[in-house]
Amino acid sequence: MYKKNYKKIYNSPEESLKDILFDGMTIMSGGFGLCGLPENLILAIKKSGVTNLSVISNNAGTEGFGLGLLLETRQIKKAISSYVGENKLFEKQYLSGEIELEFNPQGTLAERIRAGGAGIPAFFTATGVGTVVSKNKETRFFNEKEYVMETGLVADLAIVKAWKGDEAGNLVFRKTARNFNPIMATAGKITVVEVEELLSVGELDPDQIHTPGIYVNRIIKGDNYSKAIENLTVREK
Amino acid sequence: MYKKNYKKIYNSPEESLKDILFDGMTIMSGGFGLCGLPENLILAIKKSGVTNLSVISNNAGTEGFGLGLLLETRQIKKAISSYVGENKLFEKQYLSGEIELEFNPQGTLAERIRAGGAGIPAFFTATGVGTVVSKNKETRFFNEKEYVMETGLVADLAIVKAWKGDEAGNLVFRKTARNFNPIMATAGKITVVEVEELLSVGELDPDQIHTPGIYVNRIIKGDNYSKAIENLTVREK
Amino acid sequence: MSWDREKMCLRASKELKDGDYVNLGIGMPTLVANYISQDLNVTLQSENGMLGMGPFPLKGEEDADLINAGKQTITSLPESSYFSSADSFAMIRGGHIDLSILGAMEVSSKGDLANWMIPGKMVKGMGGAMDLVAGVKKVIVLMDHNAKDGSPKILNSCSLPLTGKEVVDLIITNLGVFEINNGIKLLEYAENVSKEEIIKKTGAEVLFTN
Amino acid sequence: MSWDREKMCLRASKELKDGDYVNLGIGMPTLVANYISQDLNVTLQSENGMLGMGPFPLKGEEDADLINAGKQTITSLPESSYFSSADSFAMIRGGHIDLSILGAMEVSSKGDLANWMIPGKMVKGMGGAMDLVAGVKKVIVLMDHNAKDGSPKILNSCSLPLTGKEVVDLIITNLGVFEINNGIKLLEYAENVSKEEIIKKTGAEVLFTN
Repeated sequence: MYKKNYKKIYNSPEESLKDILFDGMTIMSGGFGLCGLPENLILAIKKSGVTNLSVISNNAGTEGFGLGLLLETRQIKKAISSYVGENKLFEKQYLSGEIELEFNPQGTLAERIRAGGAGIPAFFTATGVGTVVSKNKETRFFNEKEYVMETGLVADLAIVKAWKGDEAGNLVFRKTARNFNPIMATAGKITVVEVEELLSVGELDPDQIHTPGIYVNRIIKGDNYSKAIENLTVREK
Repeated sequence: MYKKNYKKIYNSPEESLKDILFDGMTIMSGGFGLCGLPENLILAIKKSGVTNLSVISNNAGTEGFGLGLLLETRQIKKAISSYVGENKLFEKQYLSGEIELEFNPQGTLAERIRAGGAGIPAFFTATGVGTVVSKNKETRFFNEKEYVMETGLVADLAIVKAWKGDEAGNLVFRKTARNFNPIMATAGKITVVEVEELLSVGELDPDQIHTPGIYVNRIIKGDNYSKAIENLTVREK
Repeated sequence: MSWDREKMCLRASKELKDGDYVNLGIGMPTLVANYISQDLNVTLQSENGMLGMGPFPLKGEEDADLINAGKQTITSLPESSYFSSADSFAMIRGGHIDLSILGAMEVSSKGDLANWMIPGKMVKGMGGAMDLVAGVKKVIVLMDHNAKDGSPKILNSCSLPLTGKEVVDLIITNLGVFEINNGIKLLEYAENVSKEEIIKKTGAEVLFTN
Repeated sequence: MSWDREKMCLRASKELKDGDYVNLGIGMPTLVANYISQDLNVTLQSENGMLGMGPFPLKGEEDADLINAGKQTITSLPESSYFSSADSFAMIRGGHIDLSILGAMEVSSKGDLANWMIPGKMVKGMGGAMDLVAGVKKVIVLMDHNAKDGSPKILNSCSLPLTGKEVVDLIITNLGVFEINNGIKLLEYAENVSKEEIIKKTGAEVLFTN
């Protein structure tokens, strides 16, 4: 009998977050567009009313979906993203000065998060050299090519959506819903995960785990996934 | 019918290497100790007689196994490794000045290889600060902690051992035989892989591929794996 | 006359070689996929974390967990693989993608590219474009030769904020194919396009060898 | 009297807390695994790429693809996961491992650690030790209080090349348990060990509060 208690399973999104949210905190949220979003955890953050959030996420959701929900309630003070073009409400709040925005190239954003989780405070990349992105940043030549120094990113909380997870916190993602989720899982001081299927240990193949349980502090089984499609495109037979 | 020709499959280790070996080249070799070694490719390199090699590998093999084979024939000029304690022949050649040695902390070695493959020329790490490892290297404080700058590593050739691979070069590794193999696959100007099982495309689950085929230039089915155990340790029932 | 969109895409598809790994940008570049020769083995990368992108799904077969970088529903192929955003951009930044085809607002004769923001208008963000132009081995711009108001998009220097500096290798427009290599050189005329038309419609000096 | 190896390992095991992720070094630290209370949920990491390390295999059940960082054959557990060396050290460097227990040749009163080379002797390499001491949240040294020739291993400053600077939090020896925090403080005496014996056998000033 295998009866270790990992103490990672929570019964609801609200319960999994209630003692760790605070005004002014930094939250990383997985997802690309509306794909692979921690829908239930975002809803719980909305309900909590926590405010002045700095949010690190590739996109800002759309109106009524994803982080768009936290824009409606004006809970976001600052966003670090690579693309927010799908959200008119974001545009409005940005132009009126209600919200602060830091654009990172998508690969630089991903690598900053990966570096934050991996204990690397800074790295050099060619991305953004000669553009506004490298303005006021250190640049340096390696092998006669110019690179800009970028820093690692960590957050007070990372919210992550996985496909399957087990009691030990081991995670598996599905298709392109993987995106930023596994790296954000490594860069949260606390990482809370929602999964579609919650399994017992031993049900996942150890060779096939995308995120080892060490990165997961809390896990819930999510419900009622809307899995909205932003840009439905089909072909004729 | 799915009939793309990836032109990656070679019939023998010798054939897969013959037009890409040259004296003085840098070769990365996967494996940790004797676990996950590209045994057939190492043998083919030995047979080729190519010499003055710089070899990047966590260990130097043992006598008669792994890179130890290339020490016997004095094909190695320089090694970048984290630990070579298992090999007396290495010790002898090092003390007699026949071979040059650069020690890297194991995690720094792994990250340098990952950085090389990921287009990152340099990064900062706390590993080795205040030791000989950081001597003559730039150090810098981030958030009041000191870090040393390390550079990315690439090689003319990476030789890799995987468990399963398909015609498109997608790879899956087995247990702790994974180790340095997937990162080295990304850091070779040319990457040649040997697998225990060579599959058709579609036989691997796209969610479960450890190394996408883009990193694999050539692939062979390996034979006669010795899979030697360096330190057999058992428990009583 | 000049080339229509279909001919531009067809011409762009001729830049793909057997065995290439290719990233196609949003908009017209995405359409290039439809013109790739069946004889070529070309693998499409999508920077949100996929290699081996298949066609759009049939109606009713779409999967919300399977989208491309333009957030369009797509399908997989037998050789597909999925990976994280960090692994995807390690692939891009590390120079493993052979070719990227992108749209542009402006390109300079030095290969500077501007395609992500217009000052004074809402900034949507650069997404993965800066990483692609900095990391991919060969960068091709596929665009109309002139803006809607007729102003040239190929210039001595870009007036808009850059996406990348000295990154473009080739420009394919409705007027022809241009190489960037110490200045802009015409490689190929579109149908019924004259040297004079190109000179008139280009904001930078063009080298003609034929 | 003092503690024998078994008692030292037992004492070291008491530093493990429920839910801890732990890396045990080669040699005596590896043995600590045998003393972990069954009531605790402790997960062992092996830096060659495994989380959830199980016991050594039964004879005949060994698997050449499944070894620990000491190259010993091991087994997996239901919750195990495997990953690459880069991912393993990202875990270590990123501060995700709670505790590391290692052997040492010398430890200084500032927490400097020397355990990887002796000048003039063959250098085997530091392996993962430098990464572990730099990255793991809490570093415990488990070692004999004195070298075989009787010389002290706890010193004002190390004479051997360092593995890490100001990295050790706690030292467990056959004579007792010592905390490093602005100097060395005795936390606990081993059986029948006196203050005088510790003073005599230690090469640095020790603060005693009892």
